[in-house]
Amino acid sequence: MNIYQPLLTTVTEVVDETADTRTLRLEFRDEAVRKDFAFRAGQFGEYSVFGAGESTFCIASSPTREGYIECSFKAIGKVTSELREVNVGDTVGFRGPYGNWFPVDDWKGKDIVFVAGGIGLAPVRCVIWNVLDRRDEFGDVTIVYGARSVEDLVYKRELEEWGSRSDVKMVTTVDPGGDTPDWTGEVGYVTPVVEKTAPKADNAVAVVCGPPIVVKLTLPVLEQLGFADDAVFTTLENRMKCGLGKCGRCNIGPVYVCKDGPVFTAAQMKQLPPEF
Amino acid sequence: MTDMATAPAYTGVDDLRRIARELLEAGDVRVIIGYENARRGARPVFISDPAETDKLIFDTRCVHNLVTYLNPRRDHVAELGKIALVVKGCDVKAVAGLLRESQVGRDDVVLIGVRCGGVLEENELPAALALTPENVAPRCYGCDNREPTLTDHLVGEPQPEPPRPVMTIDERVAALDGQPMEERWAFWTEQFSKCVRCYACRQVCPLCICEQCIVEKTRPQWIESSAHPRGNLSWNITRAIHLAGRCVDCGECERFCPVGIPLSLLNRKLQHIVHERYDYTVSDDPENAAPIGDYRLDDQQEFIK
Amino acid sequence: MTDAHTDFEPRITAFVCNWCTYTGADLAGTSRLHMASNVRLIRLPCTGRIDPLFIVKSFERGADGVIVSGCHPADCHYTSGNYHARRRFAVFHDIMEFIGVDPRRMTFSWVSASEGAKWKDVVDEAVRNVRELGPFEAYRALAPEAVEPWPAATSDPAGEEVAS
Amino acid sequence: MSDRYFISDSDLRGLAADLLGAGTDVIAPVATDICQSPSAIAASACTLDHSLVDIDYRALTDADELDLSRGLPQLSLKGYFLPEHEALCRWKQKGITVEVEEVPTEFAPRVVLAAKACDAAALEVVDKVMNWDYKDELWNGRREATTIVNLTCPMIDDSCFCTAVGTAPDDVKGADGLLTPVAGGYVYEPATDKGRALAEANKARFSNDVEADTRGREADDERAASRQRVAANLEIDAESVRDWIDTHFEDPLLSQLAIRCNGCGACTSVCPTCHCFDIVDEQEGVGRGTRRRCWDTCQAPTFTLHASGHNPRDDQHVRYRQRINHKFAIYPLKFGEVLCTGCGRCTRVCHAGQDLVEILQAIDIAARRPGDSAEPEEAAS
Repeated sequence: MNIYQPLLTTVTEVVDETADTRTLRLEFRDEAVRKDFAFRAGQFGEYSVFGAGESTFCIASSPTREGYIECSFKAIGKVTSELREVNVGDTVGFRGPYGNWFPVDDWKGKDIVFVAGGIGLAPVRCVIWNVLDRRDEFGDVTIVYGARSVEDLVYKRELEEWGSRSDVKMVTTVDPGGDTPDWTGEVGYVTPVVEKTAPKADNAVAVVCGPPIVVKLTLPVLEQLGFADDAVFTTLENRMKCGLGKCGRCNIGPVYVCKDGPVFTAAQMKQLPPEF
Repeated sequence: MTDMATAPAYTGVDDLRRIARELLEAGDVRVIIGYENARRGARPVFISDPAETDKLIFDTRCVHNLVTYLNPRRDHVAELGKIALVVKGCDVKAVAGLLRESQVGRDDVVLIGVRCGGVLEENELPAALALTPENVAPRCYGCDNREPTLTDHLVGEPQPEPPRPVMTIDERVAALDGQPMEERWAFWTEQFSKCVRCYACRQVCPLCICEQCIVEKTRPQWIESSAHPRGNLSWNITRAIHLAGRCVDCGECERFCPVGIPLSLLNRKLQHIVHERYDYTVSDDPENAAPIGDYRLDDQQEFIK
Repeated sequence: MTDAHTDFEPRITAFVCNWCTYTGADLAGTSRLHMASNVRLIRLPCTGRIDPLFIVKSFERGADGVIVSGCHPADCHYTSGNYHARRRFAVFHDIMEFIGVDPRRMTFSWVSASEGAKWKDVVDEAVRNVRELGPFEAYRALAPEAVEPWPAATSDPAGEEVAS
Repeated sequence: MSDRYFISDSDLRGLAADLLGAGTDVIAPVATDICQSPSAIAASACTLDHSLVDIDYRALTDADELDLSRGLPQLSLKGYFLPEHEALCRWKQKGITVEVEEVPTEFAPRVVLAAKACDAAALEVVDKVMNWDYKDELWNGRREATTIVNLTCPMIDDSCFCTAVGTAPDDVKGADGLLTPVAGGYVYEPATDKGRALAEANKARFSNDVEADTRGREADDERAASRQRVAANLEIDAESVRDWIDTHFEDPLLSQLAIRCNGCGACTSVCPTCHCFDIVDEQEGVGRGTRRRCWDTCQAPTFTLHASGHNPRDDQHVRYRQRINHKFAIYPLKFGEVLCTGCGRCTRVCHAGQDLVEILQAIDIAARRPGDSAEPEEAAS
């Protein structure tokens, strides 16, 4: 089996997160793979629908939940549109895990702040569960999550669960418009909400994920709050094909996002040439 | 090539440089796109400094159709500002094509026409050669736009007619047409099988102006992107028919093809088809509607049951 | 020539317009006209919607012949779709012939909603032509891998090998 | 230098015949041209007078096809190791599930004769990216199965610059042996075990009779002369070029140098070191298909286009910068080698006049002007 051949998985659960975002739970068909497959929070894979091709997303489930993986995606391209058509029992190909990961083990004893926008919650969700499943190893956990509207919030059941936990500070913000007048969370863009929430930077790390604009605007706010550049983590996304550091399209200057990333610290981001 | 005589100096070069300098000095345009002499022969040059207009040349090596740089997809050229373009009679037809399809406005560009007596097949020569049947670009034979009308300026003296090439493109098309169908299939599939799908033919074509090329559409994937003979056939047929009645026969697709596919035969055949069926000849008159996208109630339909 | 391919059942894709030929084909069916069963019908709003690439794609996927059929001139539901199609297919027909594709593999016709009998004739003639020409092996030979044949025309269309 | 063999003209052809006879594929330069193509009508339909005779690496069907008299093959050897398209796996729909079939990663032995040094060296350069972490079995399988014999190159034209990027016209980098033309035949110098095995397995064709002061010196002289010829074309300091590019990401010089570029991918297709690829699924009939990798080009806007519509390289001069950057800075920084072997094909196929020799000269000059990246002078040629 060459490095480009996918493992086969069976879809065991389909969850519609929003009108255009869907989560699939995938179980490896091969029992040995199911048992041995291991990954770390932040890594990604190449998911494929046979006949449409491969698409790259992070593994959205936690490495602490074994026996399956999950992916969340928006149906906007060729593969994701086809992936949206699959049902429970269908076959999906998977290659991975690829790339680096969030150094969760190094964060023991520290406070953790998660900031996510839109579907950017997918890679963060993986870390959140990873942390919550080992809750007593870490300090305070703060989650600031924003989406365009209430409709666009993903992982709604989990947002509720996190919000109801006493050991998590959960802040959700949207632009409720007129459609959801009973919205009780924060209102507006995620960046000012981070500022307002003002998590303390002392002995803390931050994880920021979302559309480029969310990352771009949030990093300076965290810097202001006193977070050091090497205590702020984010994931970059670029178009990828191989995921293996060969096909040559995901690089930002000398950095191959698929191999040297997708997880970068704010300090590393500052070193990158402006081409992402 | 038997006769390696160099071509006499082009008489319009001084006028060309003067006009270019005046246009830049007056601020009428920001950049002149013309030809220069470089390490490997004649090539396009972009001049924005009036003092550099002396770089401009015109001779039989100036093969390129510079209208390709007017293409609205060329962001990095558009950024330079208003353009004055050096054009031959054949090139002007491509400008007419862009005007016809509302891709540029006539006031967006200044056209400096050069009276042309034909060009060589290749530009990569240290000096301009006099044209001979062996070295002339076959497309120049029978040129019907030696006195372009669409230009803003026209330089140079009237030139002699280009020589008749050893074998004209029409003769080659006729030779192919005279072959049995299986032979034609063998010929074209062999030619297309060489294709490496670099899309140079599309990129240099002054009239390939689609925002998104059909070959880049993935939903559905109409044309397979792997360079196997099957995908290559789809690509090459599609490229050709998308230019039916639009191709100005500048030959750039064939010249840029790194594997030497004789695309001008396909292009010429399509010109014959639209001429025979719809009496259409591509010209530098932007008002002359292209045949595809137009129709007559009494169009031929002998192939329809 | 004819004898050589008697065992061969041509696979033919037909791209038809919704307003005329599709209805005409329906009429042929409800009139119980007996005709060759080698044709798979794909209904489109108008012949003006039929890109020549549909034909190329059909050959790529293993078709031996293609039919394109729509409203007669002056009958187009959208006024002029068939006139545009006529020019497009004239050019396509000629260039394919130049490239070496036998034009008998490509049938173009005008069949109105009332011409069930003409549809039968068009189909029978197309099938006869393609049967004479034999399988389009020359096109299939361009494939990088062997092309899986379509399920035979007579088999159950819900056969388990068929992709959804 | 330790072992040298002599092989005559006729024995070289005989070697090709022996190998073919034994069922080994032999890849070598062959004259190709639409006017000599097997299809009968090509001669009457040939339009490209200037390419009447071209040359390309082909699998020989007959030893007589071997053509050592002409220039640089149109395409490099790349396609024999990273084919224009190749199957990665095949799939078949079975009801609602899918079965996947593996493709072989072992390949039959084959021999490349009379490779250009630039083409063979490119393989060793690309070996790095194919093995820096994950091992590409398809590439490696073909590499292992192939014995490559170079032929000392006399230099093609003034766009050759292999000596400026760390290789040479008589280099054996990436190859297993070297032939150098001398009177009546060639001196053969194996460089690897595979190269020695080729001579040993075909002893009848090779003779050990290479006298150091005659044939040996003739070969040495020929090699030295060709190195000198190429060196006259271009001389740069690859390290300062690398550092300059790395530290001048937004320097206007790079976009000025890209101005003529049409954004066609011809340069990347003909390049022996450009290895970027795409992975696509293609149907073969109904319910069955192949996942393929095929060549792709960084010069196409779709190369980096995100599904969201965002494109990190949305402008042609940015894509051109990527190509220069990848070859002369990114790859050297990451893998210690320049991703270019100076074959000059990109320059020759670019009829718009993008000239890598001139571009490298310009960057070299900029790099030598310390602390300054202002208005570049066009390099004198």
